[in-house]
Amino acid sequence: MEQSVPVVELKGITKRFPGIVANDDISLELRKGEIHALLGENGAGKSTLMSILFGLYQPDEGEIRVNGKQVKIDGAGKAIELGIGMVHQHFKLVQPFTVAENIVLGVEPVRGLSIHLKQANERVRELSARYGLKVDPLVKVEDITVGMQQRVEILKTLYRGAEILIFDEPTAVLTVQEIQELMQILRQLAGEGKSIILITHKLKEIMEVSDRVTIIRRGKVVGSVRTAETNESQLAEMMVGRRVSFQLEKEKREPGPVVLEVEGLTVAGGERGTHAVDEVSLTIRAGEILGLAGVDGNGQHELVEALTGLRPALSGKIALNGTDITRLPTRARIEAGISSIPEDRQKHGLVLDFTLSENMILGTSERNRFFPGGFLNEKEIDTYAKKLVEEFDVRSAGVQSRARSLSGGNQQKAIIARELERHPQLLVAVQPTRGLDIGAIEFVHERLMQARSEGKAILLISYELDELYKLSDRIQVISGGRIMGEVNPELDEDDDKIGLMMAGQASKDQGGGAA
Amino acid sequence: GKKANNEGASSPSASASPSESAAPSEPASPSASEPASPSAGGTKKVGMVTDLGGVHDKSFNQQAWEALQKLEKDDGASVKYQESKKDSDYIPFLSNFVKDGYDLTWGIGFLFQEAATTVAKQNPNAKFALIDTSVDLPNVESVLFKENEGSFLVGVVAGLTTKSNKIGFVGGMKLPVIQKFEAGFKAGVAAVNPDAKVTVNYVGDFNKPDLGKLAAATMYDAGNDIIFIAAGGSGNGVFTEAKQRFKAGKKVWVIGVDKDQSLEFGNDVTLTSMMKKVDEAVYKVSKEVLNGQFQGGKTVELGLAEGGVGLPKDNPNVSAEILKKVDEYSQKIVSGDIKVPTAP
Amino acid sequence: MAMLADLINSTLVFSAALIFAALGGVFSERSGVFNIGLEGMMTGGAFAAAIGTYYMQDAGGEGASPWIGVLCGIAAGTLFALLHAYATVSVKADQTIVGVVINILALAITLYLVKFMFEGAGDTPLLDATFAKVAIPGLADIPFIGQALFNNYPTTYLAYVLVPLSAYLLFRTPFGLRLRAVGEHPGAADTVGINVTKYRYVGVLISGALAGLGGATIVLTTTSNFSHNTISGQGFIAIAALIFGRWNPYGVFGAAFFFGLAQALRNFITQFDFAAHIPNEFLYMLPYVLTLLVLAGVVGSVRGPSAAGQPYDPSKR
Amino acid sequence: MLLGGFDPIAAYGALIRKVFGTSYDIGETMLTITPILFTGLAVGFAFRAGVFNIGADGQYIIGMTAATFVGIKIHLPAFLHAPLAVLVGMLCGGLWGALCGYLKAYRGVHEVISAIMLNWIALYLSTFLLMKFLVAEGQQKTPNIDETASLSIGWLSKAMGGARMDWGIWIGLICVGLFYILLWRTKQGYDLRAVGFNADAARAAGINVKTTFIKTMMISGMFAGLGGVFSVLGVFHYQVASGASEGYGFDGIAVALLGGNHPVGILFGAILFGVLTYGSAGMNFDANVPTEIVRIVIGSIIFFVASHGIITKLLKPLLNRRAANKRKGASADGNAG
Ligand SMILES: Nc1ncnc2c1ncn2[C@@H]1O[C@H](COP(=O)(O)OP(=O)(O)OP(=O)(O)O)[C@@H](O)[C@H]1O
Ligand SMILES: Nc1ncnc2c1ncn2[C@@H]1O[C@H](COP(=O)(O)OP(=O)(O)OP(=O)(O)O)[C@@H](O)[C@H]1O
Ligand SMILES: [Mg+2]
Ligand SMILES: [Mg+2]
Repeated sequence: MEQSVPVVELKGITKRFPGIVANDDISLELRKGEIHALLGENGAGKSTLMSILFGLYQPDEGEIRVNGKQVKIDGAGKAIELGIGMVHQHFKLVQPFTVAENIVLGVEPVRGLSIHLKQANERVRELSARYGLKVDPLVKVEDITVGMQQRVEILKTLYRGAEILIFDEPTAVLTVQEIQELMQILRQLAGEGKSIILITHKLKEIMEVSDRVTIIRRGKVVGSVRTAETNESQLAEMMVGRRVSFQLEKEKREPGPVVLEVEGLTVAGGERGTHAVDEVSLTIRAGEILGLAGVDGNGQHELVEALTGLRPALSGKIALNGTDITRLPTRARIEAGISSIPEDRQKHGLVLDFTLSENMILGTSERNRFFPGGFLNEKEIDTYAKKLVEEFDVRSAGVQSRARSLSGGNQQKAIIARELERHPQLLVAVQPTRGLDIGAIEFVHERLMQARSEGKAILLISYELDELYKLSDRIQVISGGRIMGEVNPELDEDDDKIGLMMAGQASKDQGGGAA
Repeated sequence: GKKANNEGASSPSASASPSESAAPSEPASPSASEPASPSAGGTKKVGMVTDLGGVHDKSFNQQAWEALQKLEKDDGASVKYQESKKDSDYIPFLSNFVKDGYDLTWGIGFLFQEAATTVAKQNPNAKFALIDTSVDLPNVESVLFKENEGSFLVGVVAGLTTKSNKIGFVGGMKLPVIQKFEAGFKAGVAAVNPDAKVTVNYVGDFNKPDLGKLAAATMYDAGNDIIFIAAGGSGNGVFTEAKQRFKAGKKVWVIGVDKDQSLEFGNDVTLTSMMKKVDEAVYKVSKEVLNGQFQGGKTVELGLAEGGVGLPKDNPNVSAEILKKVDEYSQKIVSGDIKVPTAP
Repeated sequence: MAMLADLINSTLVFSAALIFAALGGVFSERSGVFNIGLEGMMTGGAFAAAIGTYYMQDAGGEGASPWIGVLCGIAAGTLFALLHAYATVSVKADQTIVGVVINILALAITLYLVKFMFEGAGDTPLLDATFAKVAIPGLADIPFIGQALFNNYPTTYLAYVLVPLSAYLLFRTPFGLRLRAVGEHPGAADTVGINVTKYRYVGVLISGALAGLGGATIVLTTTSNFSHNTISGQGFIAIAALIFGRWNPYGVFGAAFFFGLAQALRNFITQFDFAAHIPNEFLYMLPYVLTLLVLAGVVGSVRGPSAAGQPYDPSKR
Repeated sequence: MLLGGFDPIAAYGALIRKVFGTSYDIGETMLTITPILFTGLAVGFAFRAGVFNIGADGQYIIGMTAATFVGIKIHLPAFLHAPLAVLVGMLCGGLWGALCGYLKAYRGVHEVISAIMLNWIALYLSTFLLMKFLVAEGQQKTPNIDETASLSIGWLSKAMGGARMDWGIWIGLICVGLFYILLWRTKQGYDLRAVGFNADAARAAGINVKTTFIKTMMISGMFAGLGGVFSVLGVFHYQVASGASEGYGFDGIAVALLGGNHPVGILFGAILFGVLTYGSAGMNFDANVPTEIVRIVIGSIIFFVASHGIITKLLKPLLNRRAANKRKGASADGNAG
């Protein structure tokens, strides 16, 4: 990569939020045609910095230059005008709108006074063909997978003719295939002369695709290096400030008796009359982690909801320790020993406006302990919460602070603490490390392995094969609501077989597109 | 929201007002700024408390207030009113006047019975008068009306005027007082035109002109050519519908209530009105108090004989013939030859 | 058959005001702002329509005066909406509270003004120059349909126009797309450069204008004057119609029509002798019970615009 | 006030005199506060579970009607009669609320619509029942309830210069405490708040969201019903068959929101509302200020309380600095994720 003019220069950017300096005198240069990675722990200030560049926040200090000219970006509109596009960490899509409507929103082609929908669809098709971003312009966003939504977000920026693209953790929710596709696309875009800032926690991706890396810790830049001149462990160390072990000790152990037995489970909810979960059978034994691989949107949600009692089974049977629980409500299943770490921690895992204490007893099976005689025992609850917080290193201003005020990683730790402390027979963990930084991931993985050692049965659902391989005793693949087969992570380390199983079905499914 | 209307509806047009509403902003009221003074030697003071309809209800509250204003002008009394906004206001408001040393306090409407009893017992030296309800205490005089008798007469007019032999009655709420109107009216129609059919529709609210209009539209569409209303504010809707039909070239009639409503709605559609002369009663009783002739403990009932109810003086839309019939029946009622029912 | 045509005809008179107000609600809530204040905005509109028409007819403008009244009504509704928008959008006050406040203020202010302007009277004088029914040449002669649909007040025809127009605006134009985006996901709209504040203001102002038009309609077709009880609950029924109609102009039309029909039906029934045997209160309940039954039985759960009710704060995640 | 051309000092003087002038007025002011305190609690309680109870009006009416029936039709010694009437009235109000909750939970009917419809239905149902079973021929109101069902406090009335005093306001105060305890000190309250904040998470935690809605609306309706109960048993001793409600349910919304849906806040909201309302009669009587002015004042106060943002906006720089200082050292690291 030859030295060229910086398209974006951030100089001395400082942004304070009440009680915290999110960005502290940050400077950064983005060159034309470059992929510039931004690395940092949860809460380091990456999103904040990008929000400033995209005009969503105003910096307290510092200046921004685009193409050599100093600019004031006082809104997203201005950023778009300057050719900046951003794919946000949390997608900014209007769920009930179609893909095309989302893409053209704000710059709609018109005929007379009306939106020229046909033209919009056409343009979306063109763009999508050109960059290999497969989407159907006519379906509603609420009906498509996360991977597809991501493509819509990218198309949105391209449609607006962005030359500078910001990707805030684009791969956190993607499958292996999707990530590969995305890397491909990033390279293509850079090749076309577009400049890209990429935020990701995955060092492998950085090494693979970026030209340069800037590392941020606690709001400050700790270094900026050429990717070619560094390696994963150096990056990790710069980011966390200490050595990180990537190795996880998975002790060999004989699985115990069967804990969960699912037989021919069928659950409603698929598109066009199909079943979201179709005749699924699986067993998990004590002390065993069963990994479930698959592209998002292939029945994982529905399967989990059926297991936890949030969605009724059409047919089939679920047994826990030999007892049929198919018709039991959620409450009873919790009592019977099912814990779960939900995929969306803010929506299903926590009551953000409750205190940390209150969240720690959410769904507890020991109601009589915390509510003797139906009345709340605040002391007992606080003591309990404090113990958990300490044990699981949940960082907050105290157990009386609102869950909302915690960082994502700490929110996740709180949920894990709560669910594990319940001493479940079965733990259903969905994407337990989604969006977490390496340090936090390490922690979660250790805890899961520890639960396994304690003889708990764990169903681990993840879109990240690395994680599955690392943790699972067995991996099964789900596609189109059916179990396609099983791989042994010890013997069978090749992605191809599993990829085929995930994709073999996916090619039939118009929505998946992971072929 | 829905309007407060826990009211007596002791008169057909007892339009109730919402708790948010209607209060006197009567900067013109001369008594207003005067300090409270015991009336021992000087000006006599007469007060009144309205029911929820408020002083501008185009009905008995307004009539009573007009009477007091006349009293002020003609007889130099000092007068003042207070508008109730909820049922629980009656007692404190009556008490306000007592405490302020008023010589007479009026309670206007059916629902003052309890309140007046309580306050009159608490203040045996104060004087009270009531419209539409009666309390048997030595310091209270009560005035009642025989609405059924007046309604009978307009029934006669309707029975003789109708061409389609279909007549409507629109009531506010199906309450005994309003049913007195209905009963008298039906009896009057039946007396002169047994073939005519009276359709009854209680709209369920004294405050909903839109319902009144809808009711009227339905009746007129079905061929009724005269509607007698006893529905308070909802009656406005009936008049509106009639006027619009008149403008569109269709002849329909409304019979008004309480006051001569042709004065307000014009002669195009107002056939006649069933008047209830609250104003005269209030003036007369108040005057007696000024003259020191208060008849506490008495209940007067005003019917045709006493001139308390009846048709307006001028009825340009009613033929002389019919008016003659009306007179005949009036005499029969006064003489007792005809007993007008009070319930349908 | 003629009876049925009459029934539909009356229904449309009754429903027109509801349609306007509920349509207003559609715009406001689609932009993400609850509007419990429809009742108050209707009150403001009714008051201004009465006053405007009154002074216009005084000034000799008989023919034009109801239209002036309509304009005044729209203006007054918009004015209250401006207050609503300022508080909810700019200051981010709680939308429900502000709506309740608008209801309290509108009634108190209008009554106060009426008393002030008419020497203490509780209501405005009766208007001579109100709308009259107009038969649409040609269409009105079609048997049944003519009487049912095309022999009505100008405001009813306006409703015929505004419903598809609103639907067009909302679902076919860039304006509508953006407005709905703001109501569903203001963050998404903001990041594509749409001014959330502006669109919410517009949504709320349109709702005020339409609610004001609704209030004006009641005065100019039904009551002929303004008093404290001119608007008594219609704003709330409009909210019900808005939800019942699923925030969709055609749905709103259907819901308002259904409600009007239930009201008309209950009057219609009184024409028959058997009605005398039904306790009156049951007839009064009919429209409400019918609505409830239909909702409970047929319609099922509804989902409004996702972001409705929440002030948009870009710095809040 | 000035704008209206009235002397504000005289007007407020009259207001204060009216409310605090005599023990009679203090008593009557308490009477004005009572019903809106109850409906305010009702609305606020439901809000906590994420339900907008616009139907307190109907629940009030049903509670009142039920209490009237027990008060008139059943004859019992006082120590049983009054409590029974209170209980039945409260339960019926609660059931009316629960019906709304049921329709929301199991039939998916938006609570705002069903509550508006149920308000009207309650009104007419009540009128029907009263007219059919209680009101005598030629009357519009019921006979008085039995003396044994009365909840007026005679000696207190005497002490308060004849003002109508009853148990309502005292039970209302107890309800303020109950509201707090129920919501923040019990298991049910915990569930209810969880549902109110995040129904999805509550469901995932095994809380039965549907029954929580119903229970919430039941309790909310009970509060509103109590308001109606005391208006009959404590104040009037009879009930009027009427065509419209008193509108206390709608004032309750304002009171609840004014009080931030917190019981103590609601109490203060109700007091403010009650004082202004009762006092407005004094302003009206003594200083000739139209009562509309008071409604405008009430509306404006709520407006400014709700829009504290206006003030915040003006003071923003100052506040920011203070907040920053306060939070310094706190290790809250935001809500990443
Ligand atoms: N541990 C719990 N976590 C969350 N919700 C619960 C829990 N236990 C019960 N619930 C819910 O609380 C509500 C009240 O249930 P109920 O009063 O029947 O509980 P309970 O039987 O008294 O509880 P316990 O068995 O702990 O005494 C129901 O919605 C129920 O689903
Ligand atoms: N609007 C806000 N108000 C208050 N604090 C904020 C706000 N936005 C961000 N912060 C805080 O600023 C810090 C930086 O947050 P930011 O989202 O930029 O981190 P990040 O590096 O993107 O983390 P992650 O990897 O978890 O996405 C965090 O402590 C966060 O809590
Ligand atoms: Mg981030
Ligand atoms: Mg973050």
